[in-house]
Amino acid sequence: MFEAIAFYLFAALTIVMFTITVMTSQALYAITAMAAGMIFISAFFFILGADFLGAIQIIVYTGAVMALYAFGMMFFDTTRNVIEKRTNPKIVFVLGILAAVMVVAIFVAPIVSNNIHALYPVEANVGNSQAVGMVLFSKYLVPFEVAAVMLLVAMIAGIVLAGKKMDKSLTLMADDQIALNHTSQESNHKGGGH
Amino acid sequence: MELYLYIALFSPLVGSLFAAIFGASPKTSITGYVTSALLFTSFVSSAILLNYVMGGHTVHVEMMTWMATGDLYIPFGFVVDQVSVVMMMVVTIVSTVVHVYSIGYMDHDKGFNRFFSWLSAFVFSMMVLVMSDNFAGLFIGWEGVGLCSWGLIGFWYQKDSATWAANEAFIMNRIADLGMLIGIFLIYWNIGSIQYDVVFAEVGKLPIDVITWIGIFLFIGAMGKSAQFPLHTWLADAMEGPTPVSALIHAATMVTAGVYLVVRSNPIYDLIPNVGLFIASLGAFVALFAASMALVNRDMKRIIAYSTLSQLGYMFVAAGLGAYWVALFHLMAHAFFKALLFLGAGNVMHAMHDELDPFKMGGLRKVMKGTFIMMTLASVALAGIYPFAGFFSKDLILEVGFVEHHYVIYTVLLLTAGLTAFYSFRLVALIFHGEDRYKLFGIHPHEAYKFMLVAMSPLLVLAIIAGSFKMTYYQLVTNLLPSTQYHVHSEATYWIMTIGTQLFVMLAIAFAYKKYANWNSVPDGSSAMENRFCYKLLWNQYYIPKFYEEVFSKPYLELSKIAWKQIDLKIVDAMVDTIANVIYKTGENTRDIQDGNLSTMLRWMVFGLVVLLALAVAFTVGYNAVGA
Amino acid sequence: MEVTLTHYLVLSTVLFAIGLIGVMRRKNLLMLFFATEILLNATNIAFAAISHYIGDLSGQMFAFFIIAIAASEVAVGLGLLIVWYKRTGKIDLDQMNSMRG
Amino acid sequence: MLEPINVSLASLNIATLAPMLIAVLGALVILTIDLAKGGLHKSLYVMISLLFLLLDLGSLIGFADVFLKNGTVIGFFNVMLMDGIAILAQIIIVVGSMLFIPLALTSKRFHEYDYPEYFALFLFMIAGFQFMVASDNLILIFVGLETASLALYTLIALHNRHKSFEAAVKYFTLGALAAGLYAFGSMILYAISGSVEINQIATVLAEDHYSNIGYVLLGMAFMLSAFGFKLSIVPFHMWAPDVYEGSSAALAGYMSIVPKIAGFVVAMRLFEFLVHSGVVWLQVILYIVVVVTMTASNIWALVQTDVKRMLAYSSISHAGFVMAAILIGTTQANSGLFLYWALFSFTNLGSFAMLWVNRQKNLLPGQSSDHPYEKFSGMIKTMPMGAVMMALFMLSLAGIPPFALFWGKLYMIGAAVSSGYTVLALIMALNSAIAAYFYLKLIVFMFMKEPIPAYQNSYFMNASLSLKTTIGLAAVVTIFAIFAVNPLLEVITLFVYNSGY
Amino acid sequence: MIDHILTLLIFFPALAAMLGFVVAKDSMRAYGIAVAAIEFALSLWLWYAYDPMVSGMQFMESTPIVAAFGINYLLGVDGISLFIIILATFFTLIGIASLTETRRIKDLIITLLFLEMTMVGVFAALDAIVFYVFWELSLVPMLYIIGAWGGPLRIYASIKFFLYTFTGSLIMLVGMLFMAYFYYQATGMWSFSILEWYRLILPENFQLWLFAAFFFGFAIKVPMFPFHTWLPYAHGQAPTIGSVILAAILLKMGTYAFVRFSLPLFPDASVFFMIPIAIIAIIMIIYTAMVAYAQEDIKQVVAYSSVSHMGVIILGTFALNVEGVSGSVFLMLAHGVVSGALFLLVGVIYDRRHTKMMSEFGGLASVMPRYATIFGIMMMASVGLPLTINFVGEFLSLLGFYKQSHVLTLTAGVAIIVGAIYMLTAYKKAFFGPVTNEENKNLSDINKTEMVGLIPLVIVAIWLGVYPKPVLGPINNSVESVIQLMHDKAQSAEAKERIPDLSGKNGTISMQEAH
Repeated sequence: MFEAIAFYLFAALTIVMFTITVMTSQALYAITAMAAGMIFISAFFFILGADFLGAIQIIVYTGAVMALYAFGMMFFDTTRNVIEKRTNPKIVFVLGILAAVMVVAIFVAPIVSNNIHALYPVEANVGNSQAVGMVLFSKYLVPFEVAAVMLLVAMIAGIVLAGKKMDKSLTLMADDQIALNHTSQESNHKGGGH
Repeated sequence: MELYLYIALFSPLVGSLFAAIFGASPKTSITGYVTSALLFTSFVSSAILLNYVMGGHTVHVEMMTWMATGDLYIPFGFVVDQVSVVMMMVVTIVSTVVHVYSIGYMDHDKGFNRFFSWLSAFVFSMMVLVMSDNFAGLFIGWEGVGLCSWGLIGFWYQKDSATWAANEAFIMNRIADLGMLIGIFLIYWNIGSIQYDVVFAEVGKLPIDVITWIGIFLFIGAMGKSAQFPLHTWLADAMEGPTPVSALIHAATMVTAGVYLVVRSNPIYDLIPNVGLFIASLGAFVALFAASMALVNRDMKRIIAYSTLSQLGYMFVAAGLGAYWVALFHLMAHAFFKALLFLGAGNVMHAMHDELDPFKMGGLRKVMKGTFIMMTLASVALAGIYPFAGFFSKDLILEVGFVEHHYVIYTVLLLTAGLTAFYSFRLVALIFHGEDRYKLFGIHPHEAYKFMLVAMSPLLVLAIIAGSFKMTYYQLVTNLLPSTQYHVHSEATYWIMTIGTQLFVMLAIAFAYKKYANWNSVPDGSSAMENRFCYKLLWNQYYIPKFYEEVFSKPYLELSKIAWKQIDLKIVDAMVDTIANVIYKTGENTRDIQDGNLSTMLRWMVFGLVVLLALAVAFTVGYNAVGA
Repeated sequence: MEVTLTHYLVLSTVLFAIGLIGVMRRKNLLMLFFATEILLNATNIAFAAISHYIGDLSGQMFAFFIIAIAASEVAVGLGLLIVWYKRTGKIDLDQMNSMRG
Repeated sequence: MLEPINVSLASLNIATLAPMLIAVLGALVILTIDLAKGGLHKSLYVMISLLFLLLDLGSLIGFADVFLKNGTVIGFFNVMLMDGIAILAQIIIVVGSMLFIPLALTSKRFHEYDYPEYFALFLFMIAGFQFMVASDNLILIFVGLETASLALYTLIALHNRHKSFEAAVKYFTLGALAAGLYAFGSMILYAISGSVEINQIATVLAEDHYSNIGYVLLGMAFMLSAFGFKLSIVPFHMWAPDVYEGSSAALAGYMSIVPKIAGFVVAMRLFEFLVHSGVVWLQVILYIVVVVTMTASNIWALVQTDVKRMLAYSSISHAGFVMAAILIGTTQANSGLFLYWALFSFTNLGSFAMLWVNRQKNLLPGQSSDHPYEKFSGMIKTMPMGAVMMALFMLSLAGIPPFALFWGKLYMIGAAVSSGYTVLALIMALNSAIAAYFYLKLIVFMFMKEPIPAYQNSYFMNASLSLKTTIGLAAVVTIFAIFAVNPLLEVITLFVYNSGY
Repeated sequence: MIDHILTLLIFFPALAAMLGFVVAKDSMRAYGIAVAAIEFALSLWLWYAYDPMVSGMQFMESTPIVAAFGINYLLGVDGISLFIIILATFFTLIGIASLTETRRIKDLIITLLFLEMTMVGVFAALDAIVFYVFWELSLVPMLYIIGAWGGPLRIYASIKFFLYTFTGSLIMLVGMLFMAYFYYQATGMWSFSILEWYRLILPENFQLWLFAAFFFGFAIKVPMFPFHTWLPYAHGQAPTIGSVILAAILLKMGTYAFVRFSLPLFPDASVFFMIPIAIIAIIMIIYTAMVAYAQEDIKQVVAYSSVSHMGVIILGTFALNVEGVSGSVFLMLAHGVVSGALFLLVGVIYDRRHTKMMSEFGGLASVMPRYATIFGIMMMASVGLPLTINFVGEFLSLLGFYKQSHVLTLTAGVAIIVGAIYMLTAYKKAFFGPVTNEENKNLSDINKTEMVGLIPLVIVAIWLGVYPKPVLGPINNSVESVIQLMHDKAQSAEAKERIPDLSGKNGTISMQEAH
């Protein structure tokens, strides 16, 4: 019963929050609503016994990701009213709702299967984080490491893209310009050194 | 003897090639001499062969293979037998004469060498035609003479009418040639060979309808070459060519090839008397039809051409009625006097500076005595007055008609004989008698070169005496042809008929003289007679050329233009281009889907997803329905 | 009134659809990125739910990795946006129209 | 309590990680070198990348050997899957990368090559692709895919001009959506099978006799959308032309080859068992998708005015053509896919490299894209060798025998015919005819029109020895592909067959 | 060397073309002539070494290319292909020797040599894929020749030519793959060898489909109505040399392929489609002859006449008996010689006047008598006068088909009439009449270079018209074996009846040889 109430409550909240995120023209509302929605989602994780995931959700999403977005918002100066030109708004809703309806149409049928074998069963006596840890560092060690590489890639990408070096494009400069640029940089460098 | 055969056959070719070497250069008399000499050689060889054949032998050689594939085997085979040797003699005599004559006639022509090349080539083709021992060889000659005829009719190619006539002749002949080809195909697929000897031996075993078809198709070929109705119009137009050409090709030799074909194929036609009757009827019709047109024509050469046509009709009557040897005999006799007539006309033309209207001549006998005599005698022969050649051959045909109980044909032919006499002497009278109307046009006529007249003389002699060879000839050719004798049973009837005919003809001559011998003006189309319907009908050749023009030529051109501009370009080609354009236009019109806007792209992606989902749901329902 | 897996799946679907609408609707790139986050989060709920209902940890692992991926995407995406913004001063996607056809 | 897990090191088959680790190591080495001493010339990094790729290739060949002896190698708790198609795909990926990386050695300077990070990201990306193909675990596939994609977005943007940013942002955004779709699709599959491993999913589904067919189709719809994006299937293709146009020709060529083969392999793993199980829906969908993709993109390519954009659409079309292999699903078809792609990579390498050497730095007034057709006008008169080369590649793309791609087409159409897909075979054939038009259009410009003087300076502006060598290599392979087909085909068939496809 | 003469024949020109890049521009023509002459000599040697009494394939070569898929480099010639190969080398030689083009002659000659490779390759190939390779490859040089040296609409024309033929051949390719698949099903082995395919007896309904697939490829190439519209453009825009090669050789690929593929592979389908195809052929003959008659451009007349003549070839091919098929193969050669010559001749006047409109000419016979003569001879050959090369082919083709249908042959026979009409009319317009156009008054007659090209053609046209046996004999032998094969393979009663059985006739054939 408690579970049901919690589910419906959080479901309603999440839906409302995300709807606000999607529909509002105030960037600040949007980001706030999204952050709230993220937290509510973590509630689901806790309800479902995925404590570790819930924690991660709060830390990574509501923490790191939201912080990044907030930074982005300030950088792009979109804290105020965002003016967006709407083209064919109906299509958007029709497509979105159609997609939902059709997926739901399938989902209302219960899954009939006798052959689902839990590969890594959830054991009642083991804490969620512990179980996750076991799996993560055995079976999912490789994806985990690859995810590390991925984060490295993202980091490099972020640094490189946002770096100052991008401000001048060698691609668009003629050879002599590049040479000129290069020497002036060199001299600047030397000058700075002195 | 084979050697003589080859000499007879190939010396004209050698002459032609020799002349062709100088073809594009200005006149070199040597070409005339060489070709004439070579033709004379050919004539001599033919004579030797004739002598040999008279001894009851035939010469048959197979030079080499021409086509051999599958079961088909066609050699270059030549046969000199009783029929072909007669034709060879006719051809070589007339052509030798014409060659010599042409040296004078073409004296001042720029295309002198070219002329002799063509002329000798023609003789070669004609020799191939008559000497071949199979239908394919015959067809080679058949088309070869057609080609040479084209080249010679259109000899003065600067003249539009000449080239037009050349093309007309060629194309009309081609129509007929198709019939002949089909005939050959029929023979081959039914008999398995197209050698004369095999075909004639086997043809009797075929079902009668097949033979009938063979006969019809071969005759269609003959109709074209011999200018039988309805393919006759080209012959009159062919008079655009130099006159010696008309003499040789369009009177003596080529046009008789059709008759030769029917004569040669007598074993086939013997089996199908119905077709024979048709041939005879058509022949009779053409005889009258052509003669009627000759009555009013004002073109000297065309008159003679119509007379040729008319005489060809006679020959077909004979051939159609099974009197092959008679047909061949008339062919021979006709060749001599008609060639003579044409060459005479050539002299007149020369004298008159290519004026062809006899109404503009008159009184020429004073300046052109030789020609006058020759032409008159030739006309007499043509009219069939005893004892000239025409009498023997033509009267025989009348007799054939009578004996075979085809009285309608007989009557028609008789009538035609009268008409023939009339228009022949109308011509003679207008040209040689009466006032010197040519003076009105400031022309100073002169007689032709002596040697030309000399050259013509053999023909004159033959035109006079050819009839006396009748029995020798009969003996000779009936070795090969059915030897039916055509005698009217009752002596009295025979005499009445013969004398009656002679009288009738003479009456016609007299009438012609009376009417035209003292002609003194040039008609200008205003006289009452000229405005009569009959006259106009005849004058316009029964409106047949016009009919062809309106019904075939023009619509064909129009249709061709439609086929090109409307169908080919606007439908067939446009269809292809339309397919390409539709594809391209589709691209042009839909490329805006990619409008470069990210939102659009995202929407399309979601759209794709929705479509897939919709299909998924639909199929799920379907699966469940099937499962249930 | 038991909460079944279906409830979670439907919830997830609804959220996903909201995300899709956002993705299609937004012109401001930053806000558009928000919507992509919603997509991934919606999926995460379902993963966790399935994992719970069939008693298997793989779903949670998947959700875990999705979170990692989402985080990386944000980094790269913001990097790209920054460059773009530096050049054009805008992050409205209607301004991106130099290529088409 | 949780039992401690005992894992023998041997059963992990750590070696299965070797190829990817080499690539990652290479990337790290590059980063380290840059840390130690900055400002080194790009040629150094190119060579280092090449060296590591060579090592990578060596290890793959080693695996190929192992595969032929012992069959599929599984490592790391069934996460790593080194079967025949994984090895083949990786070889194509690595070889393709090796062919494209020397294109960095242009005579002109371009922004991205001033970054050592560019090469590091390049190697990371390769590792990502390798992970993607060498696993049937949806998680690892996803992670590998994202690693590669994120790196690729960056590489595009590093070209550093307006269009490349636009391209990168578009690609990224659409990629994010595709990622969401992938995740959702995986979720549905997981829901019905309780597993995230394709083998396992297939087994469970078969045991259930596809009783949850609705879920299966739903999952596949999402998966198809996600991979449709990766493989640029209409209507998920819309990023492709813009991204190709926006990125450098070298990278565009690369994108037309390597990411797609990775996508194809995953698509093969994911869809083929369903095709074999007689899921009509998928057969119908794939049929439609193949036909529409081939045809529509060809039609759009017809109307392009820029050669690179045309080649983008042409790549889409080729991808659609090859998708047919997944629909057909026979060993012959799947072998045909690899054969086609191997040959396609050389031809496309050549054509994009030709664009690359003719790249100007600054557009002329009135020129709206890098490589308009007019640019190549009359090239036979000014650059005969270049024109002949380009024509060669175009002919090969058009499928004119005996050039490389003809053999691929031949084998693919042959596979279609052998499986009873006659109409499909005809459509494939006719599409080649439509496609011939736009390839010919370039030939027409090069051979039959007069040169436009303004463009004269841009020919071979970028050429350097290594670029020319690359083009020459591509040309040689394109011409003499006829001799390579048989050995390739034998090896490919062996690998594909032994992998159970 | 004789064992590999076909390889040599195919690749020698290509190799020479590669080396040609090095040759200096002004020496290029000499080089081209030398290469083409050597190639021609090689092909004559091939003829010399060819055993005319053997009806099967000779000089076979076989090397696996894609063994896994049954593709072999399989070459061989029989009587059917031998002479077309010689024709191809002959025309390349003549084309280069009489070349009057001055623009970028080096490129042109190199292209021509490549083209020669593909032409020889098509006719020597016995493996369907090898055949297809050369078949398609031949489009490329032709595309270039038309597109680069052609008239104002050259690009449209060249692309149309390329795409049209390409589309058709792709459908054919699908057919080939099907065929190979059938072979695979029947034997468990992949093979594209035509000779192997000959051994397959296919069910009739498959035959029909496959026949249709091959038909598209061949019909567009021939080109058959209604797929012929690319041809007038191609000819109209192509430079002289392009038209010559296109008409003389490239079109023959289609008809040759009918004989090589369609007939022996699908005897029942051939019989089934015989009448429809004959009707198409008749439409080609008459309809295109009419279109030719309406033309104002003399080159278009010749172009459409080509289509018309190809109709006769098709008709002969589908006569399905030795006479007809031999005739059609012979007519391929004949048409090659004649239409090639006619295009050369049109080129002569085009070089002088830079127009092809007949209204611009008139009276050329008096200004250029030698030209008019040669043109006349070739025209008469085209019209199918006996003792010229065309007649033999046309006669045999029509004769052969007469066995199958009287009425259709009669209709098709109209060819000899309508052919005469358009040809003579065109000739009259261009050559006869007075010289009206001032520009025509001082035209020079044919020069030596042009003679070099034309005289051999005249000689061949007459020689083979008078004495076709050296060519017809080998053709006949090979055709007989094809027909026998068809008869043996035929399943339906109608096909058995339509296709003659020659097995009992070998004796008579040799008897005829003895004549």
